Amino acid sequence: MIALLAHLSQVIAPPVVEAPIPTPELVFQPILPEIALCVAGIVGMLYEAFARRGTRSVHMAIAMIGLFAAGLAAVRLWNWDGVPFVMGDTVAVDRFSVLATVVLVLVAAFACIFATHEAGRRPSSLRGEFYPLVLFATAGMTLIVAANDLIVVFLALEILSLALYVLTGMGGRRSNEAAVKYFLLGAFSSAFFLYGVAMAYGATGSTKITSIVAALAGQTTSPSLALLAMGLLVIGFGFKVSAAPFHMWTPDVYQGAPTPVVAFMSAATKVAAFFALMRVFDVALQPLTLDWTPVAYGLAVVSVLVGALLAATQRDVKRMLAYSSVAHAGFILAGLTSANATGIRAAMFYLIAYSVMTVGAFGVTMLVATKTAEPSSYDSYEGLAARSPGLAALMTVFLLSLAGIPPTVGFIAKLSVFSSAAVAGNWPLVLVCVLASVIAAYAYLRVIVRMYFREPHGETSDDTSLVPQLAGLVLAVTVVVLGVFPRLLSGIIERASILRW
Amino acid sequence: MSEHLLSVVIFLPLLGVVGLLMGGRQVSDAGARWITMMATLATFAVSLTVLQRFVAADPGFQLVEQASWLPGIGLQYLVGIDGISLWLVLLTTFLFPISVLASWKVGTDVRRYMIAMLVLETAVLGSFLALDLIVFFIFFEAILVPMYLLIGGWGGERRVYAAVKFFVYTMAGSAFLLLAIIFLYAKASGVGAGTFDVRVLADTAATLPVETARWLFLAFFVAFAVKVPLFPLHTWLPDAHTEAPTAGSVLLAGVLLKVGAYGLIRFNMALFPEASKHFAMAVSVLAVIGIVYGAICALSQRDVKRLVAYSSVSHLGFVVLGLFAFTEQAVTGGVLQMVNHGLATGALFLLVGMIYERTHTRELDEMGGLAGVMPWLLGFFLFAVFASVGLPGLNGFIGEFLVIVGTFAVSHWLAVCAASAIVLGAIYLLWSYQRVAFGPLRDEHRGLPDVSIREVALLAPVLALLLAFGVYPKALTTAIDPATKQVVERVAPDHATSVLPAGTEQAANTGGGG
Amino acid sequence: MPLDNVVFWVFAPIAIASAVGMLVMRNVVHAALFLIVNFGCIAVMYLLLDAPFLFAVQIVVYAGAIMVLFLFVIMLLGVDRDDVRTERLFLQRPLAIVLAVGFVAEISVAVRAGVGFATLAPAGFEQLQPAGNAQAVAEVLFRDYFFPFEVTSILLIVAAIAAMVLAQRNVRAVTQAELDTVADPDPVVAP
Amino acid sequence: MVETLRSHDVAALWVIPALPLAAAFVNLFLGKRLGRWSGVIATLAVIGSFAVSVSLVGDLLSRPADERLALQHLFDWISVGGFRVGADLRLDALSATMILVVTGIGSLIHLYSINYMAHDERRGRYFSYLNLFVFFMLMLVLGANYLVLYLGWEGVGLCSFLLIGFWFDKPGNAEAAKKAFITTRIGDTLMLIGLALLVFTFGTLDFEPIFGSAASVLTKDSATVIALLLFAGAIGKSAQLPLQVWLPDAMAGPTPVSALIHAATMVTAGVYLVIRSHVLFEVSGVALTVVLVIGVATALFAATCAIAQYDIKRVLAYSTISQLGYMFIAVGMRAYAVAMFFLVAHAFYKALMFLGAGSVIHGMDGEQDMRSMGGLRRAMPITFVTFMIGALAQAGIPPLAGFFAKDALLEVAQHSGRGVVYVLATIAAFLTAFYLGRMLIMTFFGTPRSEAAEHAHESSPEMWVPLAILAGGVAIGGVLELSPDGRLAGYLEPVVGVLDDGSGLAFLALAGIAVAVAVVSLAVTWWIYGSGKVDPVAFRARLEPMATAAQHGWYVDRAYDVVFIQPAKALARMTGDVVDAKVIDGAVNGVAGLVKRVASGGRLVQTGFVRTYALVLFVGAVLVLGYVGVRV
Amino acid sequence: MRTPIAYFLLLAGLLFAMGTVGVLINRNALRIFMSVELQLNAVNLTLVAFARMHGDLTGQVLAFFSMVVAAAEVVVGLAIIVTIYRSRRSVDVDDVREMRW
Repeated sequence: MIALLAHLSQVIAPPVVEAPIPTPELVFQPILPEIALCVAGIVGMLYEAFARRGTRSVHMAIAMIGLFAAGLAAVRLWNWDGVPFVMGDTVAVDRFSVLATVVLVLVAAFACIFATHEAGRRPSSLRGEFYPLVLFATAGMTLIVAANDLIVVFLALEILSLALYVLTGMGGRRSNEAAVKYFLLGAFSSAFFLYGVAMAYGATGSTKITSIVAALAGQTTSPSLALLAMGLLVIGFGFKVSAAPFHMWTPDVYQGAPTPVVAFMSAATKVAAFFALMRVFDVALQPLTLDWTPVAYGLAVVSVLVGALLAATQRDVKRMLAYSSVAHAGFILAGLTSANATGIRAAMFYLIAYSVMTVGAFGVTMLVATKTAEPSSYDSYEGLAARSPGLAALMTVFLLSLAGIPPTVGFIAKLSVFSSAAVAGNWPLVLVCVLASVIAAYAYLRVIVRMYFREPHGETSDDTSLVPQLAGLVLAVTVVVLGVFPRLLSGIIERASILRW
Repeated sequence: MSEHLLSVVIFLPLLGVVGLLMGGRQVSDAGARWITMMATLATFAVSLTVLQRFVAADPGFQLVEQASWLPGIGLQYLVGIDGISLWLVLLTTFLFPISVLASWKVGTDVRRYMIAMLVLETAVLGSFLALDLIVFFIFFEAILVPMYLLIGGWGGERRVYAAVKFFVYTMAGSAFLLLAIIFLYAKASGVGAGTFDVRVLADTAATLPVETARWLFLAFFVAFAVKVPLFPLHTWLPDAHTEAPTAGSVLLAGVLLKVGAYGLIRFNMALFPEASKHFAMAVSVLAVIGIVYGAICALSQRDVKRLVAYSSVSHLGFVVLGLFAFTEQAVTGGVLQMVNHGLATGALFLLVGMIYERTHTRELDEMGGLAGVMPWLLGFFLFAVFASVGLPGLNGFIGEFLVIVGTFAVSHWLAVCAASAIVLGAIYLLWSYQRVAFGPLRDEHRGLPDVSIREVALLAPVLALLLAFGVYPKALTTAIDPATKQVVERVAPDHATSVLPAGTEQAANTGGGG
Repeated sequence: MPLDNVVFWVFAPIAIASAVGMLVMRNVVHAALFLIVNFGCIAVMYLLLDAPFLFAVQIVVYAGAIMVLFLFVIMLLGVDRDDVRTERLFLQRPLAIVLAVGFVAEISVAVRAGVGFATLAPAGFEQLQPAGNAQAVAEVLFRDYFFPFEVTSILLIVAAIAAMVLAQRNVRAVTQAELDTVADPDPVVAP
Repeated sequence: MVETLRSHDVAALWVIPALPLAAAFVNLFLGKRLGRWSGVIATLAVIGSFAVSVSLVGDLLSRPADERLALQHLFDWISVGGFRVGADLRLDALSATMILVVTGIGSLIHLYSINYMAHDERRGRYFSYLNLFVFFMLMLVLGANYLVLYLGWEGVGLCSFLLIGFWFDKPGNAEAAKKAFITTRIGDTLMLIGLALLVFTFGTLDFEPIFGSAASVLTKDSATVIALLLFAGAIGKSAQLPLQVWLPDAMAGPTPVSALIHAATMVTAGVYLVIRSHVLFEVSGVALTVVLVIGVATALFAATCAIAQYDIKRVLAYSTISQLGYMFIAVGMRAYAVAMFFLVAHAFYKALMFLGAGSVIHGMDGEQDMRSMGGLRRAMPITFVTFMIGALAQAGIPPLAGFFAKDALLEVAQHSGRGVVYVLATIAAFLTAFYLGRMLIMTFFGTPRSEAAEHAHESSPEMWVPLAILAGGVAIGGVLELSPDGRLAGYLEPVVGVLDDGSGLAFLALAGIAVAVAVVSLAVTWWIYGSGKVDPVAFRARLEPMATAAQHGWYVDRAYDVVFIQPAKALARMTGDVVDAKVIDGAVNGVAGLVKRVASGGRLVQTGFVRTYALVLFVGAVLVLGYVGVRV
Repeated sequence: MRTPIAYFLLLAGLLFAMGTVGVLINRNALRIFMSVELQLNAVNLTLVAFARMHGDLTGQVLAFFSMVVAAAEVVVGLAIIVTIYRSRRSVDVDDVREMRW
């Protein structure tokens, strides 16, 4: 608060030159999205605090306005021609981050829609703070993808983590368990991350991505500390993107957390963390490319195998999707092993595709078998097609896309990732990935089998209300349309994949 | 329309899907049937215009459509048709209305069933027409889903097992395909602009080191061998066939298996001629094993559908044998055999389905004497049986004969072994026919109705073609020949592209009929 | 032997010992106290490294605020009795130790290669901060790092909200309610 | 030796096969409605094509000898990369002879069938199959290349299958039908390989270029291979050793069918094939010897079997096999004209006897066992007389056609210095006369041995008129031919070339011997079966177990069953139920199972203990940093 | 000063490792959390040491930030632990394993 007021004062009164500490001139437009989100968050918080009986619609409205504003602000940055780095060179302004911001905002919006519905059904499940927290988390994410300074990356990471810990714990008993696991492991891993930041600083005497790359490129410093930093940062990022073996938290958290929250975090966290990872590794550690690509390689192999294999044995949809998200992290890493523009584009495409599918999948999951004790267990999906064909159809689209079956966007995503890895000559990796995707396909197939080929048993009923199904439909259509006309997306990515440094 | 003819053919069925979806729950079952029927018939009509605009003499691709799709990786929408794909496309568009008619009796989730059918048609047509490897792969993979739903949703007792087996087995195969495609692409982008255009990649592949090309060949081969299916990768087929609904079996045998064989000739041979020659003997041996093995397995089956399924294994062995003999006669025979097998086995499955609808059993032991109660149905059945036994004058014969003749030039012994299957084929098919049609009639089968008008309507065209293509196969070969000639000359420029001994061309041309 | 060396060699062992103590103490309160000791030692290290400002902050924030908060929670929950310290997980402790050793080894290898065990810090660090360490830190903080500083404000807001949300009683009510509906799938078993 | 004929096109050739085909379709689809008329239509169709044939043959014979070749090119059947096979018809002396036999005897048998099948409600099917058979048979003999020939070849097989199994509700019949088709199919497949070999060597399947260039293109060995492969087809179709097993069972079909298909026409297709491709056989030479040996063996073998039969139709069946053996003997000796003459004569008298037997069976209400017949000559005189003529003809009693045929054959054997063949053939002739006599006596002489035999009645005119006509043909048939270089030989000369006439015993001497043999053997039969001085049953008992063995065709069937069929079935069961299900599919499922097991193993790492997770995380961390440490 | 920077770094590394061990072997959520704090302190020490090595103050500022973060984390963490204690009457993380496999 204080800090905010402080800089508000600075906004009002431009800093005087003979101030004891000269403040650099400020350009606010690039951080307008974050500001919008935070303001909306604070407003929401105040509303929750002071409105006696706060209604969700108001919360929803506030959140939507904030998200919309943020999105708008981000889009207006698309053709930014000002200084590339602002806020004392701690924030980069480029289309890379703009694209990410837009995606994150959209994901958040969908999450809010689902959450509003969920909460409407079970008032106890999600409380008013959900919206501010999502907004702050989004702010952290948009910040992390734009950060040009490792410390900002770290802070943003913490913002989104804290918010997510709380969101995870917002549900019932299981969500508490999820929260505590997520928190303890998260804190643990962020310690590694911070250690990495420290090592990076030790190696280069700075934490600014641009100066790090300059320093490393200049070879003035010993690479060994930088390598150490790289290793530790990998651990931190690996945890966030849930790449094996840093993925252990994922299944439990995804299963335990409230579904809308999972929908949000599964997509948004991956996008944010991966975009940040790309910036850090492809820019800051670019001189060490030959050193970190093998690591990504190894993580990719482990992730796809673990994700696919374990997904194939699950009996709970949310858990299965969790493992599949591990596998997908592996695929994305596979794309990054090529460490070139194509790889980055492929990874970006994959991330966006993945967020569409996974948000949709979790959205549907939220609606299935709402009355039962174990809504997300496979049993609840038996005969879904007969019970409520609409949901079954949506789920099928998302699952097929996750499995990478044409003509869904999932296929195009896998294709571009694989081909980039292949062009880079990482053969064994591509082979492993392809085989893993077959196994993963089997995993998704098990759900489809239950939805279509089994008789519904018991008196399970699904929530087939319009709004969430509509949202799901939009996502499903996106999945297919992007699968048939990938240019719509790849064209944008083409122009967004240039990192400034 | 005209310049996008092929796209129209491919995507017309989807129009029906749109219709069914738009209609939503309001569409009655009957309505769904009719919409689907119309869509498939329209597709057939359009494909006929393709036939009419097709220039038989031109060996290259015709009616090509090209559009950049995903420039980032040089992916483009590229379709075209040549003599090889022409008849397969027509076979597809022809069999689909018939299958729809055959599934008129389907009562559960008619809409979903029909949607699956239409999607399937688009996928199959697409894979026959695609000239861009990825576009092909997309359609190739897209086949899986609707077929999977058809088997798993409307199949027999062990349908789920069969469906999953079918899906995973085929997908595992195509994984290698994708891998190889990507590798090829990587190499191509190393040379020039990255592309998946078969015609371009063919040149790229030529620059590859021999070893690499052979590995790629194998990767492609596995995918297609699973689909064909070639011994020993065939075990998914009997299960799928047995459990699938009638229309499913018809399309599986009539069309889907052809995609594999088509892939072999269109991609394996076009892209890796050297490797194709290098592996030709091995593949041919596998094919012959498949021919004999399938026949022997068929001998021991008690379930009619399983029996026909194994006979498919045997017959498609002929196809592969022909393709890899690299003599013009054999390859043309192989392609011919694809079409003919599609028709003959399709007819068989239709008839088996009708018998099943009446007797509610597929067990040979539980039938017998049916020729007495339904003479016409069993008459048609016999007709189809003899067509696939390879009786001269019916379409099964020409293909087999050409394959054997063509293989003779390469290896006498392979040809002889393959020929032995002709006897076996006669044995198991006649044996099964005898057990279905002859002998004493079982009491529970008394008074079963003979063929209905609908059934005659859907059988007649197929049977007519069985006869027509047997009497005048030239109708097909004139279009097929130039294309295969090109393939053969590409693969084996040095090696005799025709079985004819040098100098006898003249005699051959003037001799006939004086 | 110069003074700072002496100080280092006195306090480093204490730091390590207190850390060990924190690990081995049966009672969580004792563990917390040992941790405070450890923090104190680290504060001294800051002093050695010419960071008096951080020395102060360390004492105030960590030893003062954070650890007090810990103790407060311990008392609040009344979990200040001895912990059960039997290990139920197979190979957990040996693996932990071994891995930790490996970790240290790796760090030291890297440090040796990157910094060298003998290299001394450059002299003249004081010249950088004429107006005193705090002033200097403040300059860096508000000139180069004012934006992260703003960001921390958001972080604190989030923390505040988090505390509010989690501390609300009705969360528990909900969990209680769900405790009745959701049956515990199966009792905990040691693998 | 074959001077190439100058050919001319004949537009009407296609009519000959087309008529029966059309009738077949009419009967197939309208059979039920036509009722009795179906038979009439069928018969008219065949008679029609007979008429056309006669006119065309007349036209052909009106031309000079070296122009007696009529061709008609209907359309290109196959045309792939220079390899071209037309749907071509060819009429020359050889095929002329055949089509006359086929359509001529065919129409008589059709006529006969009208009444014979009168009471069967599926007669529409019957006649359409019968017509279809005539069509295919005509294609077989009219084909101008091996593929068209093969078309007919397989087609007649199909019709024989359909007609043997016509009364399919009796399981045995279906079995026999299948057996017939598959057994012949074995030969056919070998023949198909032969065709492939022909294409491979000649690049065409047309008769003209092949025979024209055979001598120059073929080596002796390749000629042998091709010839033997073709002969294999002939063996199957003509029921020669070792594929003779199907013909006796084929008697399950309606008797007219046996008469037309399994006596007069289809089974002689083998002989036709060999004669048609005699050029190839001659280039080889060895092949001809093989033909000769097989012929002799079969003639003797089948004769012995015929002696022991009780079922009248089985006697005829074995005698047919034996007679076909004779024809192959002739062919093997390059006496093609003789073979053809034998073929024609045999067609007449064997059809006659079959129809006669049919009339007997008809009169006996379906009884076929000769033991319950006897004394029928009073009940059915016409049948008796005609049947007798046929039997005597085959036994070789002058001046009936059979005599001249057999005599010519023996003469050739003798003159060409093939003493062994002559002797064996003579022995076979003795046996022939013996079983014919036995059959005659058991059927028509003595006293009725059953109810049915006493109340047997003469058949109606529709049935005996054909008998009469055929009998006439047999009687005057000999006039066609008074010596090996007679008329028919003259006609055939352009096609099959002249027979180089050796020297040996005089014609009359040979004839005398032949007749003597026949008469003696008939006398013996009379002594055994007719005179009553010998008890046939005891006599047979003395010959056991030979007699029973002979009755069962020397157990060849059972041998095949044990040696081939049962092992094959076992193999099939093994492959289908064990290899495919367990081994190959087992491997597939095994892989899947393995993956599953691995996965469920890995699943256990997810213990739910947060500290385990932390540990795993730390392991990963140490590994990554370890890699870094290596890199440093 | 004469103490080689490496000593501080190694000390930090050692403490970090001990913190890690603490996380791994403790069942009490609070202890685990304390161990995490120990890790963070080790990192701070590293930062300050590097600051000294490079002779600029950024490192100290970073350390300052990390303290702020630590504080925030503690707030949230303790709150979560409190909730878990409420629903389970225990802070033993080994009891928290409803979800597994």
